[in-house]
Amino acid sequence: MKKLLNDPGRVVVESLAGLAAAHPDLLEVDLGQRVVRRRGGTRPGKVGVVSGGGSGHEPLHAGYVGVGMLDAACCGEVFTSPVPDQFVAAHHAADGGAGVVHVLKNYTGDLLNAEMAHDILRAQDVDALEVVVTDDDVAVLDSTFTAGRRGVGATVLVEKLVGAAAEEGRDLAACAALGREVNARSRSMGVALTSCTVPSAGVATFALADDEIELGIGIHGEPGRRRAPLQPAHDVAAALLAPVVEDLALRRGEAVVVLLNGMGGTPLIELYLMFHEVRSILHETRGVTVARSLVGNYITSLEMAGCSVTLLRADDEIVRLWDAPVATPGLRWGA
Amino acid sequence: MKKLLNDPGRVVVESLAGLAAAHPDLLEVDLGQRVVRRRGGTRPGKVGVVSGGGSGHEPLHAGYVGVGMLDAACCGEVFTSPVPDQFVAAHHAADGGAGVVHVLKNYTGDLLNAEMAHDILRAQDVDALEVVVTDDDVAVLDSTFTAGRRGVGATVLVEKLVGAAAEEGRDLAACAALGREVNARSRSMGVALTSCTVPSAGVATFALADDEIELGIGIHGEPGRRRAPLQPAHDVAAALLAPVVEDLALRRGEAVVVLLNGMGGTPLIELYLMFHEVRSILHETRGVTVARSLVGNYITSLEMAGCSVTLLRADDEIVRLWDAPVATPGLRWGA
Amino acid sequence: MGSVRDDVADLTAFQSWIAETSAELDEHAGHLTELDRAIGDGDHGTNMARGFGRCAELAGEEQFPSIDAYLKKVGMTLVSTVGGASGPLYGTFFLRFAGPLAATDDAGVHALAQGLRAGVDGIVARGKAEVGDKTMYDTFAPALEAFDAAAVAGSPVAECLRACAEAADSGRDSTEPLVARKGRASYLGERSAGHLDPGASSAALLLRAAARTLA
Amino acid sequence: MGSVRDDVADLTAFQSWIAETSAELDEHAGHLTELDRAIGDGDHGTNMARGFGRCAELAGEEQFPSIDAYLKKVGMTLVSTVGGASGPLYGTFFLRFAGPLAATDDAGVHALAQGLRAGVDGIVARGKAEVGDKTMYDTFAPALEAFDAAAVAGSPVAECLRACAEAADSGRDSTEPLVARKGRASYLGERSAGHLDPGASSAALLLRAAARTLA
Ligand SMILES: Nc1ncnc2c1ncn2[C@@H]1O[C@H](COP(=O)(O)OP(=O)(O)O)[C@@H](O)[C@H]1O
Ligand SMILES: Nc1ncnc2c1ncn2[C@@H]1O[C@H](COP(=O)(O)OP(=O)(O)O)[C@@H](O)[C@H]1O
Ligand SMILES: [Mg+2]
Ligand SMILES: [Mg+2]
Ligand SMILES: [Mg+2]
Ligand SMILES: [Mg+2]
Repeated sequence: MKKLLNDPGRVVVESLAGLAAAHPDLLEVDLGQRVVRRRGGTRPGKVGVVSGGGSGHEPLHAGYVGVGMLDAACCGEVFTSPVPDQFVAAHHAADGGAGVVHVLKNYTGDLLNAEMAHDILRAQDVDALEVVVTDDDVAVLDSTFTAGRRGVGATVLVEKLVGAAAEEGRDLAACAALGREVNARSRSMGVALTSCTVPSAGVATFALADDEIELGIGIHGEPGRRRAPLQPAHDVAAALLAPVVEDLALRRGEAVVVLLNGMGGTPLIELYLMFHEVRSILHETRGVTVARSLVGNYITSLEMAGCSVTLLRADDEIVRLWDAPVATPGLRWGA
Repeated sequence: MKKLLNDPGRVVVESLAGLAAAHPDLLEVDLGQRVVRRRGGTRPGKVGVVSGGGSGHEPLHAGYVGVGMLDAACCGEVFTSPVPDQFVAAHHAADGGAGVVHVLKNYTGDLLNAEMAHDILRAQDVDALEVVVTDDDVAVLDSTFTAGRRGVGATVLVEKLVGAAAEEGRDLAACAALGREVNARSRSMGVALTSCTVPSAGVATFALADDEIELGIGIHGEPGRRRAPLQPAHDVAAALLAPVVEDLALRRGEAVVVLLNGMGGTPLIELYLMFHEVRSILHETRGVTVARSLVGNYITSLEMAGCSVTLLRADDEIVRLWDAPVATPGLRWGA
Repeated sequence: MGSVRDDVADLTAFQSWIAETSAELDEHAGHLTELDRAIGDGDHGTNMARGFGRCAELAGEEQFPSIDAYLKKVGMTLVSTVGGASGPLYGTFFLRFAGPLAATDDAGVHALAQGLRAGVDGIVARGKAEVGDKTMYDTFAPALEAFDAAAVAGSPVAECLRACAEAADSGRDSTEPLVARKGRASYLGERSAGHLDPGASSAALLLRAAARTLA
Repeated sequence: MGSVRDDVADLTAFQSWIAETSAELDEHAGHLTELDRAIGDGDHGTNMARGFGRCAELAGEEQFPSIDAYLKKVGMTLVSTVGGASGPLYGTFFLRFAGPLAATDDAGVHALAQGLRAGVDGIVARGKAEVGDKTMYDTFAPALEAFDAAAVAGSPVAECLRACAEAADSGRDSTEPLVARKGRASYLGERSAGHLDPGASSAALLLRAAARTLA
């Protein structure tokens, strides 16, 4: 394993210490609980927005704490959901008196730990709590034979848009409803060119031959749905888009927000190239317009090479909230 | 070679097409010349700021075109300096009537091509042209036995700060003087954990064993000054910092801007961890304060794993210009 | 058959169970993580070793007034340190296990059977797994049945626990051919077949340790 | 010794030179890039093949009134397509080469010697290299000397070019033990020794092609 770290057991806390030192203007970090909160806390009367999950997906989630996005985030070990105490602490850190929306990704571990946290919060007489679960990954069948679709790229979009709505002063129910709506309008699909190595495991999670790619990859280095031969970017883009466009039932003339997301080890030059392919296919083959886009490493899987495509069916309101100011380490414009 | 691309010969132009599509609000791309210019052009009377170099360092340079940074950039093939025609076209694209500063990195190819471009421009009666050459890499001895120190991380800082000065309305000479001053106050040192593969070459530029790192790496996949065993992040940080701090002759009580830069294949979780180490050493061992910092992939070497540290001796004026608004694909705040 | 006095597990025995499990997890963390790399995300061994490692320290740090107080603390500690899917599941197992033992300082066959059943019910309540889903429940379900069967037949604790551990091993092995329907492995569909489930494997290890320490 | 008429290079011969160089570069691009990977950045072969490939197309696209017009166009094309350090250097070589040939349609020994000298001087004017710096100049310098020596001795073009190409090969080989003092390889310090210089290698290939085509 070749990584810039000291002790595999201390990667998360040492990295959070760096995040805190790099962004003292935006956030504060409780290294004990590994909870990151917006500098100065949640504005009284504003709905709090919280997220949390395993680490290794940076900038998600801690890097999205700041104006216009999250009020607090809690960070589990690498690829391991936070424990209930952390969700509880993040909730309190984000509570400005108007309730808190928890954005969760649909994984058994995340949901079980969050559920226990919510039990604890309810026992503390905290009732103003809403949960939005993202499950946008079309690589996974959403059936009773699986744990349901995984939450991937849509999580970034939900956090941005719900963050903007909360900033505008929408109430708890409205923020939660928006989050669910954004998730329902989003689908994703990813591809890996290489695996990644969990620091505490020390070896790559899976192996790919030099001429193989893995289609339908998630964000935990877990193997995808099928192997395919290495192929031109155009064909990869088409393979990722087809199930996404179909599952969303996108029609000609519709507009989307596109997240062309790098998995961590793929350089920007390739991501922009892939975005060019994705946009061309959407425009020319599908008759779909790109209203807004985001190209870069936004929800990663350590140093995995590869990318994912997330499409969100757009409308004027979504575009307006998208354009609202955001100032976080990982996403920033207008502020 | 495992990359998301179609034809190695078309990587740059296809990636630029993606950049253009992703940031129509910020920039325009001339795909023929591979010149990126600020959307709407340079404000009349503002000094233009131009940069250019080989591709493969994204977001540098094209990703720094926008308000508060570059007016235009030209993009060579991967790791190959642009040709003179491109520098000429970028100059014209950036010319708002108040002259143009060219920010160049100190490499033989970049300087020779730019020189020929400047000959052409002078033949066109263009006189208001200043050149700032960055050469901040302490891994290379600056002697008559080398081509001089390489320009690396300081380039990002020069582009940001000169861009801010130009935006404020400073004249050509003042912008160029600032650029030279910022370069003179900056030093860098890098480390590679893996090599990278130039698309047209198809094989890794160099090979490193699983337990080896390369210290003193540049940004072109060129081998560094020496091999060393893989070591804890703390020791890597110390090894990078020592020559930088010494060459800058930093004294206790001084303040710096820190760029903790990823080489492209190292995830943010490790970069923040490295920043934590760098900052701790600066604070605790050297008595040096971090006034501002930037942690992420800012000047890369394709998918190389590793990082570099750049220190810029700060003062109030530098911090003020640093905080000025910037709105580019690669660097954005306050706008 | 041992004496009545011998045929019970006291607080010290429960503390040994946790210590023994922690030692076993330290030794087999790499293997469990390897299983999790194949059909999951490669953290199960580390998660379990971290959590039980912390639990093993409890006995030296605090005086526990009763078995159930100790087991509750173990459960809470697991919940607070393991994370992932297994944290709440193993945590709940111990939190619920404590319930039926509230009134006793020495857990005999009956108390153990009740505790085990409560713990396993807790896992199902949280995780909603059924037998054949390729989860830790595929280990716990037959193990619980075997314990009960031995208890009903009047076997002493040691024998009940031995039957339980053996059934656990078989349960673990039964997961190999299965296609996962719960947890992370379910994403793999058919490709999850041909691998042991990591949680089923750690559960077998926990119940083996019980057989060695609770009687 | 050939006839006077045979002992000159006309426009067609110069076009063959470029075509031949392009073909050779296509064939050896991988090797040149490999040399550049060892002590540079791994683009030299691609850069050269791209530039000369474009130059080789010129003859079919345009009628050139004279050798010098053609060589100027080759130089400009190289400048506009190669990039890196070698683009301006090879470009300048051809732009300057054209100068002494301005008045002639058939370049004989004297004109070639003058063109070669002007071209090599151009490389030095741009790159400031000295012999021993481990650059393409280590090929060009002895090659030029050998051409001149053969010309002074009254040898025909073919022989001058052969001597030139042979000296070029030796010049290229001389770069292997050298520590680079110019260009990207200089960053490596002592570690640059033990490798052929990529530019010195492409220069030898260019001059070999000249020997095969200009006489
Ligand atoms: N719904 C469930 N019910 C019971 N056990 C489950 C369930 N989901 C997952 N598991 C168990 O959890 C194990 C994985 O644990 P672990 O790797 O620690 O968590 P994660 O999957 O979050 O990384 C699986 O091998 C399986 O035995
Ligand atoms: N100052 C110089 N003078 C002459 N030749 C040089 C000089 N600098 C570099 N070169 C030549 O250029 C070659 C490298 O060319 P190339 O790889 O195309 O450019 P780059 O180094 O910019 O990637 C070197 O092998 C060397 O022969
Ligand atoms: Mg996990
Ligand atoms: Mg180059
Ligand atoms: Mg796991
Ligand atoms: Mg080169």
